[in-house]
Amino acid sequence: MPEPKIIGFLCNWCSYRGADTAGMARLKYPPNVKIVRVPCSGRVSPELVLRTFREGADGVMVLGCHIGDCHYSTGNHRAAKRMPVLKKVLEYSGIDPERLCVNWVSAAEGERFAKIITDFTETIRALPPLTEEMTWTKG
Amino acid sequence: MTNSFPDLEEAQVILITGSNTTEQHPIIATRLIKLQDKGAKIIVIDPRYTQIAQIADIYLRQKPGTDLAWFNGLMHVILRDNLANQDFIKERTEGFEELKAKVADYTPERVEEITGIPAEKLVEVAHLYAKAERSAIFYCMGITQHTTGVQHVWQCANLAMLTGHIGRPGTGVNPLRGQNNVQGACDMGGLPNVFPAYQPVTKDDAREKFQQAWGVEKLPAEVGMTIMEMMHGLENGKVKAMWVMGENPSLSDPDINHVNKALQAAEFLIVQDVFLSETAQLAHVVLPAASYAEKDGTFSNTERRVQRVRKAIEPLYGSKSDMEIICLVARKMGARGFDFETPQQVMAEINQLTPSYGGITYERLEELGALIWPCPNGEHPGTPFLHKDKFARGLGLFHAIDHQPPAEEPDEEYPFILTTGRIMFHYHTGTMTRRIEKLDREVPTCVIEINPADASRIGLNGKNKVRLQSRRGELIAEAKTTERVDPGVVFMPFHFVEAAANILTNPALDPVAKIPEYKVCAVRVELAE
Amino acid sequence: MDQRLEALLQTIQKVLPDVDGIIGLKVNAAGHIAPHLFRKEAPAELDGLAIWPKYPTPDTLRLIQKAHPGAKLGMVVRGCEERGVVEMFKHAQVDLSNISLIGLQCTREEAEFCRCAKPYTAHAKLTVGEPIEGVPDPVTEGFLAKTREERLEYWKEQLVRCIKCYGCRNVCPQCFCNVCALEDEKWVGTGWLPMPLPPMYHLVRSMHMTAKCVACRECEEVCPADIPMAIQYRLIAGDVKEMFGYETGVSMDEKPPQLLVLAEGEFERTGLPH
Amino acid sequence: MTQTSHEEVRIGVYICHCGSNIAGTVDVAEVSRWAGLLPNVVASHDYKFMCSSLGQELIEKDIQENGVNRVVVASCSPHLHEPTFRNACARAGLNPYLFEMANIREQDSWVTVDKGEATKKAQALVAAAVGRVAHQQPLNSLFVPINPDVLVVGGGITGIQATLEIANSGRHVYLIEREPSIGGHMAQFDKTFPTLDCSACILTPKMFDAGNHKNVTMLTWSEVEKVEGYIGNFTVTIRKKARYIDVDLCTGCGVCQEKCPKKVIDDVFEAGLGYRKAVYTPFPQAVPKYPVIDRVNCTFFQKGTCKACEKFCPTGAIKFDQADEVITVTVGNIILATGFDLFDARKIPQYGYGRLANVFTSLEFERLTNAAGPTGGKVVMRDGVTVPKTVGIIHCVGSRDKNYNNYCSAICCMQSLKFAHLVKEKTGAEVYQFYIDMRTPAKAYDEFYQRIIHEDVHFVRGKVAEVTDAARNPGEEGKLIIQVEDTLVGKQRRIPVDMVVLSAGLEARADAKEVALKFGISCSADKWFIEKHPKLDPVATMTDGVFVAGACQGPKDIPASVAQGAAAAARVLSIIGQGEIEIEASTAIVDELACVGCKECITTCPYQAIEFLEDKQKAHVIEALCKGCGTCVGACLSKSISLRHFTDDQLVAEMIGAMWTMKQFERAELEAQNA
Amino acid sequence: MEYKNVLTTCPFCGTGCGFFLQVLDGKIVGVLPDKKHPVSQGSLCVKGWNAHGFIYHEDRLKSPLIRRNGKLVEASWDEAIELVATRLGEIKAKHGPDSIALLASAKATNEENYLFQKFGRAVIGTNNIDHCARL
Repeated sequence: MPEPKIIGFLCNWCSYRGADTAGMARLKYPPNVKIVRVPCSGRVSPELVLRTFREGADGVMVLGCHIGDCHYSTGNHRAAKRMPVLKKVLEYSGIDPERLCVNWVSAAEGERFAKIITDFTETIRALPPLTEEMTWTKG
Repeated sequence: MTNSFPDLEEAQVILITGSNTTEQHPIIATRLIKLQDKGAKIIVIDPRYTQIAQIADIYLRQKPGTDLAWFNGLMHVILRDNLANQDFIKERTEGFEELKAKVADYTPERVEEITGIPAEKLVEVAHLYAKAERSAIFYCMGITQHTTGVQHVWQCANLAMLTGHIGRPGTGVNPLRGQNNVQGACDMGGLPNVFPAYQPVTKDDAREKFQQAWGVEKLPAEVGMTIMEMMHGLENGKVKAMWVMGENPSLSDPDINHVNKALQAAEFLIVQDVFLSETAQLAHVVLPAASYAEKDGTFSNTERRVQRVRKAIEPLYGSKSDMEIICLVARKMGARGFDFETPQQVMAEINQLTPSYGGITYERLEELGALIWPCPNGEHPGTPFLHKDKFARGLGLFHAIDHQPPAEEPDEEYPFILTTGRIMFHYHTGTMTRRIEKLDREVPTCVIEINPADASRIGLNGKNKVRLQSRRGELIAEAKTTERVDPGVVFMPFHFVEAAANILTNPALDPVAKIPEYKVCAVRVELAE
Repeated sequence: MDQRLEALLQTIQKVLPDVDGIIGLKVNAAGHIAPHLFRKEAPAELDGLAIWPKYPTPDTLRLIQKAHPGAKLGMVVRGCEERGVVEMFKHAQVDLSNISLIGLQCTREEAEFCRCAKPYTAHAKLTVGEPIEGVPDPVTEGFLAKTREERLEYWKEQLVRCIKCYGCRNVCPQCFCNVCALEDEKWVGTGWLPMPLPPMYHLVRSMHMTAKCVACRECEEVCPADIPMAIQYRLIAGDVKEMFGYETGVSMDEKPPQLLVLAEGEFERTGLPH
Repeated sequence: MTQTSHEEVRIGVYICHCGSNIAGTVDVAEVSRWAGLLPNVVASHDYKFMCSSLGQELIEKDIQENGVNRVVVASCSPHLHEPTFRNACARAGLNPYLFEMANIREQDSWVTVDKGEATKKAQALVAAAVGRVAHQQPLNSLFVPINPDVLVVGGGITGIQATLEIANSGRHVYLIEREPSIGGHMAQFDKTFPTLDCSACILTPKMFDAGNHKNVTMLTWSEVEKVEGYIGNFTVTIRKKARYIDVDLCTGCGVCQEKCPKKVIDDVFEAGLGYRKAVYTPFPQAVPKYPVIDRVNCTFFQKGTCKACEKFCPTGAIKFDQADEVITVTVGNIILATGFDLFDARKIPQYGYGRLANVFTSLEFERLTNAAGPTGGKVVMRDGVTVPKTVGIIHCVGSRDKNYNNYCSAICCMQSLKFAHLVKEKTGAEVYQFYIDMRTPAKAYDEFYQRIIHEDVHFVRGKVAEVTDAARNPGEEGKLIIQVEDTLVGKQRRIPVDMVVLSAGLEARADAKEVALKFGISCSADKWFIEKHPKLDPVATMTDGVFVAGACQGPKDIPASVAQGAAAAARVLSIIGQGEIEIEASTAIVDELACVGCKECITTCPYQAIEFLEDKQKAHVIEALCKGCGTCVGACLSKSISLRHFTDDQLVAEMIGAMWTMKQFERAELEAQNA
Repeated sequence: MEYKNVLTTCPFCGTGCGFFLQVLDGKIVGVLPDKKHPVSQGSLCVKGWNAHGFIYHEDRLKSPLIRRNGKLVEASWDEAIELVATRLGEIKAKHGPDSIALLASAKATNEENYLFQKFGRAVIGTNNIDHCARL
């Protein structure tokens, strides 16, 4: 079984720094997630997430600041409103909504970050590769 | 088409060949696909694994240019397994024995060798098609654009007659006409050998009828030139002047390097079009024509359904409808019989002279929406399916045909078979559709299809540029790798002037219909950079 | 003449003197019906007044208003069309200050055709016909009973037929963007049929219909392949209502929820981790 | 997105070893070799320390000599060295926004066990950066002129300090305070720890200075209603509440207060322990000296008769018909010093505050010990006469308690020690300190602690479970019993006392969220204002031109608050000194051709940075207000709005770079398996 | 202020789908499918939906063009019609009717094709009439 391919969109202020914090603490976690830095989780449009799946990602993460801690005041509120709907769209399309991880990591939460990454990688590992699911049945 | 859409809803088996239906006739395709929900089976036989092939219940992939063989193979199996409709053969056809003898040699195994279609699949299709109560054949240019195009059409007819799948709702042999009014242009006598309604110019009574109606002393009795002959005529000086109404042979005809040379040789070339087409750029006079939205008239679709075109706006930018232009020139030349104000008046004349359109008047079209010809008089409801009780010639004639290879086959120098066609997002030479922003955005330029195995053999990596060469010319285009085509085959759309497929195509013609072999020619494919 | 048509005609004639024109349906040619602007100065046109099949008239309003911003217009609306107009108003696409809505209540037969939960108007002051209760949507309910794997299979069966006509987008009264994300190669691959999986076109469109779809089912009606995509829009509308308490077309001044900050309790209802 | 220039993209890639930090785990040479094969990459190097001057010179040389026009450095986190390398690019004449960083240390070499995997991840991250940088566009920063006037919100010690710093430098300050007088909490205190200075003695002169400074416009009894604009250019709408006093006529003589017949319990300044009149100044040293009429309690306003004050006012300054006045001021910078609220001890019922008479809050105790307070500085029980014989002081009330506030309120330990000292000094009573941990980390603080230990104070380490008057034995009769687990001896103890002082924690102001919203800044979950960086930029906020200082940003004692007030002033003065200021270059931009005017971006923008152009019916970004969060981009369905430096093209290219690499490795692995 | 829908037939393939052209103040602003159409049944393909997209294209020919000194230059309709009539007359007279060939159009209406072949046969006197049915 091939290794899951995962892209994480991390906000610059909290979760990306949380990832740095995990690094500074030398916490080990699986290498599957490749991080793309965005200014705010509110910047992550549903299209961007979907395009990442189209590109062959088995899982996509959107990590932002904890609700109430957004450096852009309420940018992450928008993520917290859009992403659950996107999960529903995936669900209704027959794509496992677990493939989209939406969570919150503060700059201080290196351990939380490493745990979220590890858990999500395991979750995705348990699913078949998305590209395998995304082939036409006919023909 | 022998049949029309509403009656075709009753088909139980639909055999589609040589038609990328979802892209070329999308709305016909989706109507057929929807029949699957009601239990109908779709069979697609095509060298390309197109969308309709993917949707089909059975898909067979033949090597390009081997269609005669699999038709014979199907008929072989039908006869071998006693699935032929003997009553129909007896009552309605002739020439059966010759056919029977001919197809006897075409065992599924032999057909597999020629076509690459697995023998057992061929048998399955033969049974499915023959056993169903109502089976319909659909074909398009993939069948006709061959040097053996007419024979392919005969084969379709053979198959339908052999099983009696003709002359009833949900059956028939249904060619899908490519252009919006190609049916009408033929019906109206836009052909060198016939007057409107296929009345031969060689027949005295036909000529007399038209001479009288048009008030001329003598109409020419010899069959005129086909397009390809006109091009030759221009080159050898027999043709001096040419008037092109809304066509673009500079892009649409095979071997266009040659076509352009011919057009340039014209002493006087008139082109009327909506845009300055590639052909218009060579003209001596260019006449701006109104678009379909700026005029009234009728189109006849592939079902023979005559429908209205309605003027939504006045002609733009000082253009004139083709009708007005023709009348102006004719009157200027002192001709009588061109004093029409409206297309409705023209239709009244057509009603008089064209038996199959006899009852198709604007009044009736306004009331009924559409009429399917033959519709000989004002009371006739139209004819949704043909050949109900007898064929036009009386008995249906079987044609016994052997497999023949295409005019040009791949060799060491030109190892690939090039097959050309259309894509969903453009129409014909792209004169209109490439100027429609939304369509252009979808497919802005020519992309050829090549099998991944071939792609890696020639060192193509992803979406690189390739050079295609044939004995007639060469071009550079983008390539996309896809299993849609077999190894050894490349597909290319012909809409794009910057990579005009017809630079490469072979002008070899079907001897009867004079249709060029667009679907098969030999090319070389290599990396462009 | 059909009773309802007669009643509608009378109502229109009542409104017509006070407006510049009325948007409704008309028999245009050979029995074929389409939207039309009935003008005060051409009352005879009303002989061709029609009520079925329905068309996306909110878009007609938008087109006319763009050219004639101040025009006083009447408009015949069914429940879905009224919701459509309301949502377009919220997105600053139409101005309702000069518009008189004439509500046309749907019949049971029409509601069943549309599997409509709200076949009646709520804002129109003048109405024609008796409002009826919504009808169930067996298609959507049947879909909900499927497992995830079955859903995936189901959509593959459906979507392989999609010929990318953009009809669902074109006909949708809530799709008024100048530039559409569905036409952008960046999001939806272009030029290839059937469209590759994952079905970006339909995924993106489903997302864009969030808190916008007014359940008029025009998209399904124009679909050449009979793809029942409204299933998704309807389910999502249910989720949006549950999570954020938003229903399309209900109130004129409520903003779409995904644009706003989380209100009390909403975060808990999203099911996201804390 | 169209490329502005058609010049060929030439990318230089630089892989940092970071000593062995990276090179010890990642095969840097392989990454460098491999990166050299990526599209548009013309130079690829690995080097020991890219951030060293030699490393930076490598980049500069490639830009200047090898035509490199895009730069990727794979090293540590961009939060560390992005500015370093951007500067290097700029020095070599390359727009700094044509630089991109791949984080292969914090997010790769330090967190990945397997070296092969770490190398592959580095390759994916480098390919992502290479893909992205090809789409990056040069950006130029926008400059806006700075209005040198400053608004300071909050007239506590922090705000006063900030005001004076700025005013003394010659700039004009609007100091706004919602109470009738400036002074804040500090004015309520008696002594300050650890020096035990008299609070009033050190505060009053500063209040006076601020109130009488020629560069200060003081607006007390006033509140900010609306803030518009952006750094350098704020327009602030302020409501001056009606005082019902004509300040031009009032001399502050105090006759009105004397004559006013209406006594009101003063639960603001006196913490409910004392009285004031309906017309009042909160305390005698109030600045300004003018009183206000408390409309709710004024007999005239309530019953229509009285007017005693008016009758006796020697200058006729009483104006019952005065109305609120709304003014606008324009300023370039804003300092928020809105302070804190005290934790409401009633929320912990088991401590008995509000139920048991002799449980006091810390603020009440401050007033008790204050010589100017209701008891004249006598420490007495609620009856006003009895001097307690034993006093229990409970720490961490509402702090370090997951039921209330998780954080440490920073001041309670020292405050409690101060209380212990004052009790001892004034009553000689037995004093018990109930603490969880003793935290005395600032200058001279621990010394103070040591001093109090030696003052015979009892220290009980443990969280108090309950304060009760239910006696279990005669010794407890009439006492308040403090039930606590003494964790040092590991025993439950019941300690009877006469008086309990609850050292209540500090909380953000109850209206902190609304205030934050008004000023476009953010609050943390516990409602403290969020600074730009907790260590390196503690007084700035994410909203340029808006600063925070003092206890509104988090619990603080007086020295820290004063320091922050001064720091904020220094930041503001530095901005004013620049004359104009560079604002965020990564801002949103509307494609007007595509925009359909649906206003979704306007609704969703957290900064009101998008306006609607009525004439064009299009959205438009006010660049100076835009913070570059990109929330609008996430909302715009037609993608008519994009965020510079985080465009869809850039993010997609970055994602594709990473995905492409992962897929390459996957394919190679599959082929290897099949072979 | 005028808004109407004009029913017409799609010009982009042989299927013959029906649609309405939406006309607002004399300008075509869009396409609407015809829900009662017997062929297309309320559907269209992408070409049909965009069939109005080229009508106002700036590339539209704005006047007749005549080649002078090797270049196509604008001319009046009178000039152009005169030239066509004269030259066709001359060539017919000099080289006979069969030296003239006509390409009718699978994109033009029945009426126009009828007139065109009538012109060829009755006015020019040739059967050299074809169109790209085969292409």
